[in-house]
Amino acid sequence: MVEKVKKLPKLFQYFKDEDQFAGGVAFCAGCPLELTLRIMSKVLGRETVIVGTPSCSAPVLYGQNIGSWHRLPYYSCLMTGVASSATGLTRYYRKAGRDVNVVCFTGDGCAADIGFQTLSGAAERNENIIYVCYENEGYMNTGIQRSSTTPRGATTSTTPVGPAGRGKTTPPKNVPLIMAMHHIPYVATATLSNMDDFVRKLLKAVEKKQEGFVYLHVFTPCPVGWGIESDMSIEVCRMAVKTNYFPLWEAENGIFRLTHNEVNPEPITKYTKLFRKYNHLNDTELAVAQEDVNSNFAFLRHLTTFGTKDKNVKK
Amino acid sequence: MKAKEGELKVITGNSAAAYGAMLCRPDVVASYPITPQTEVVEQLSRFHADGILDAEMVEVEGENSAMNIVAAATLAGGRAFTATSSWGLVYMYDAVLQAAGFRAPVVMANVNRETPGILAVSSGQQDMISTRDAGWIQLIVENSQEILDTIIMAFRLAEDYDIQLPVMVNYDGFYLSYLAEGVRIPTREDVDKYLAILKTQPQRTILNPQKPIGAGSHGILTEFMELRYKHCAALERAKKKLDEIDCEFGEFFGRSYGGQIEEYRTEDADIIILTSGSTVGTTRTVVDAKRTAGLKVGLIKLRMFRPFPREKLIQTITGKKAVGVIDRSVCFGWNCGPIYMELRALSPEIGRIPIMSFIDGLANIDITTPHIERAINDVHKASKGEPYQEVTWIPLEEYL
Amino acid sequence: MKEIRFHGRGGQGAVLAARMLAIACVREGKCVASFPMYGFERRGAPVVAFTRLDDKPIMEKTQIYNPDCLVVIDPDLIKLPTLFSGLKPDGILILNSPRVFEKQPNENLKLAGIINATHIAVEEVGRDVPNTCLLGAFAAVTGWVGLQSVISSVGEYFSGEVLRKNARCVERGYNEVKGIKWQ
Amino acid sequence: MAVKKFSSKYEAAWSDADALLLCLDTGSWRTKRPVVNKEKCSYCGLCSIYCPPQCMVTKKDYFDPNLEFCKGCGICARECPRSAIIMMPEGDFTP
Repeated sequence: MVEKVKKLPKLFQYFKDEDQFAGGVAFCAGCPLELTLRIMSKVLGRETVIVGTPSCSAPVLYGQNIGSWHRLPYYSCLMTGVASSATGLTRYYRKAGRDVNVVCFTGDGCAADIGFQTLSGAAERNENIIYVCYENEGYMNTGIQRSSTTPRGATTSTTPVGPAGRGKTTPPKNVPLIMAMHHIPYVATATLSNMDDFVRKLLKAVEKKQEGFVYLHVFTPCPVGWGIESDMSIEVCRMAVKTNYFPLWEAENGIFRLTHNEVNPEPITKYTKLFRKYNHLNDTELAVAQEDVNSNFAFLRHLTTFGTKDKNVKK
Repeated sequence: MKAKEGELKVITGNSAAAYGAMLCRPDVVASYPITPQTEVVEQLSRFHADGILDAEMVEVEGENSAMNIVAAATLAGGRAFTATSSWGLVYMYDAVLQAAGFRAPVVMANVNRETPGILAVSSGQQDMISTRDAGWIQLIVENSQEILDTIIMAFRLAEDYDIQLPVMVNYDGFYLSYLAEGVRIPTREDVDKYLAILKTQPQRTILNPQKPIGAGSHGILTEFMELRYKHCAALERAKKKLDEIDCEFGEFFGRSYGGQIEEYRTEDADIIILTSGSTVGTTRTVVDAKRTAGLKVGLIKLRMFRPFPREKLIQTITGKKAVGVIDRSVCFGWNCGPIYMELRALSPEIGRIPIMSFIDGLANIDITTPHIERAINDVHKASKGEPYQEVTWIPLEEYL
Repeated sequence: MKEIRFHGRGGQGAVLAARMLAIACVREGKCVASFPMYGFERRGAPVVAFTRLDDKPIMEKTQIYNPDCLVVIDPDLIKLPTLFSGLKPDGILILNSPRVFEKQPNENLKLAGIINATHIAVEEVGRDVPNTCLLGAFAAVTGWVGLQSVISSVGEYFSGEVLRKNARCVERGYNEVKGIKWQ
Repeated sequence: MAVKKFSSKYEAAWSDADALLLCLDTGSWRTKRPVVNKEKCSYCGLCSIYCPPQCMVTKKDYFDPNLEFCKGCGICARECPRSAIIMMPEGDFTP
């Protein structure tokens, strides 16, 4: 007989609302995106409007004719208009004297690529918006094409591997760092294996959105697109953190801080072997991948050493 | 009850647009500068800085964002205004379509400027034509006073419970945008009174965080068609509604513009010139001169381009001997003017009379008195049974 | 209806002058319509502006091809080959120039008002902004608008010391313009 | 032609969860079923936290999947620190 835990983890206390989604919605089995959304709906509460786009989340977030898959107020945009539409909403609610969490929810394809201009514009204007990007390193809904956050070496349907192709040739854009350079009050990365960290950052986001633009970059691997077994997606998140491939950090008022410190990071191969998108990488290419991780992390670590407030951060 | 006369100010068309918008007390204004519209943005920012305009001003990073912002603000329950021109309209094209499909009651001033392919910082209605099938209500105006008045009426029309559609108020760039005229500025209180009727109407559906409701649901199958049907039906209703609104406006402010179309000396006319925008003003003087010379010519000013005022046009034109249409844009693939093309679609009702297309005024070319005289003379000859040329590019013919 | 064509260069205030004149006329109960014609707004580039005045509403929206009067803000523009094109018989010219000329430059030109507006502007305002001075000269030579109306229209754009200086320019233009008549 | 009756009361594309909350029968997607060993379950809640459809239901002192919606992804079994959940083929259960 095992000893029973008396109390559920503290995490459960953060859930101030019920899951706002119907029990059965159209996400692939094992998709962390579904988990991201359901947790968000529990943590953010009802004074929330989600602004989203055509993407993997659309078949769930969008209604279908008069029916809806969830009980969250929702505004469906085109991919070019997420942060701008959210601006329209948040400005009007402000004018009407209402405190509403206007939450953009998009993939990296929208945030980093086609919707990047409006994201950057809204951040520069420091709109009171929480922008959550679920990072799955490609255009998953249209069938796994590369995006500007697809990592070097990864295979996608537009960067296939063959006699003349070795996957994507350029390193990814670091969107959360770019957003931090907009001098906004809060930027953070998160992933689902570290759920406490994610939920704490969501709550922080609600608080910091009063000061202006908040950007959360949530690592959300795609089981289908990356070739992950459906039960392994949380483990992939975990290993991304443990290898420092996806370090967890935040920048509050310009002060960079690691929210999770990996004392003995695992080699990148422990991460890359978990799924198929890197199967073709040879030792040289894996060494490059390891170097990419090392240099990115060193750069981030350097940022955390400043420790002084960015005086440019908007109020 | 009558409105006060209002202060007479000498202002440009752009400034008149800004005054019109300001007087309607928008909640959100988002607009990106572009020649020849820039003065609208500047003037609104000035109003805001002077404390006259209590709106959320969004200094956007592009037109696409401007349109998304104003559309979302109206769907959240607010009143919103934007202004653009030419490539700006093109850059917001996806959002323009979305605003219409969402039935967002946005009001936008579009300062007409040439668009496709050949870069031209000059007047032309081609930008407006590129969005004629976007599902918007499109109005075209003639002078600065009408710009101001029509923007007020546009809010009245867009937000009407029976309509709920975005309205684009078009005026010629350069010829009207920079035209300074004496304009009566209504008082804010009177504009409030004029728009107060909207508050008596049922609340339109809005995105309210307390309600589990989503804007922009996926429409599928017959439900999708149902929404399209409702959109088209609302556009049909907008025609009569504009006439009513124009009458209300006239009764209250003492100025009215005829609603969908304005007829000028058409009643006993044998031949008709149909045109729009700044050209109408000049055409009036030519019609007067021709009348003095004994020619029975009348003028129809097209104020509403979408929805197309087919019933009004059929009613006015039926029985006339010939019609000439002066367009400041072209209809690609038909080699004629767009308004002409649309009028031709009414041929079965109007009867077999000569209908002629005159293309003029592209890229700032001045539609001069001699150009209009030439068009009237050609239509007159055609009305007498002489052979005629269907499409005439007036400035090129003169040149060649 | 009177039709006036302004010729200047970007930055000299031709557009503003046309608009001030329009305001002055509205103050006297006249109807006006005024607009410039340019594409890109660039300092130094030639600018044309049009103003129409009438007792009844003005319908024409075209450029002015047969002006009753030309107002030339830049002295150099007198050399413009097309300057006098379309000038009506009994045409009037208001010219900013340090030199008075005797020879009739165009057969339709019957009256010229010449004033060294640049010099006056530099003296009064301290900068080369000859437009308000030329409006004073315009009022004196044409008689189509009163001096006080012009001064009051300048008040729409300036206040305080700058207004006072510009009002001086208008007055000096009105008083010091030299009229030349031809048969 | 005039349409007499509309299926939606809205003029535009509004979805309304009060009027119609849609739901998929995702339970039928499952090829494997999580089976919880109540004795081994320590009631730590990790299966519930990581379950993408959030369908691990709190019982008295253990968790149990709501099979109506469970897609059978197996994350609960993978993440359970006590290995108290095993995935069994649906075919093993008689209908």
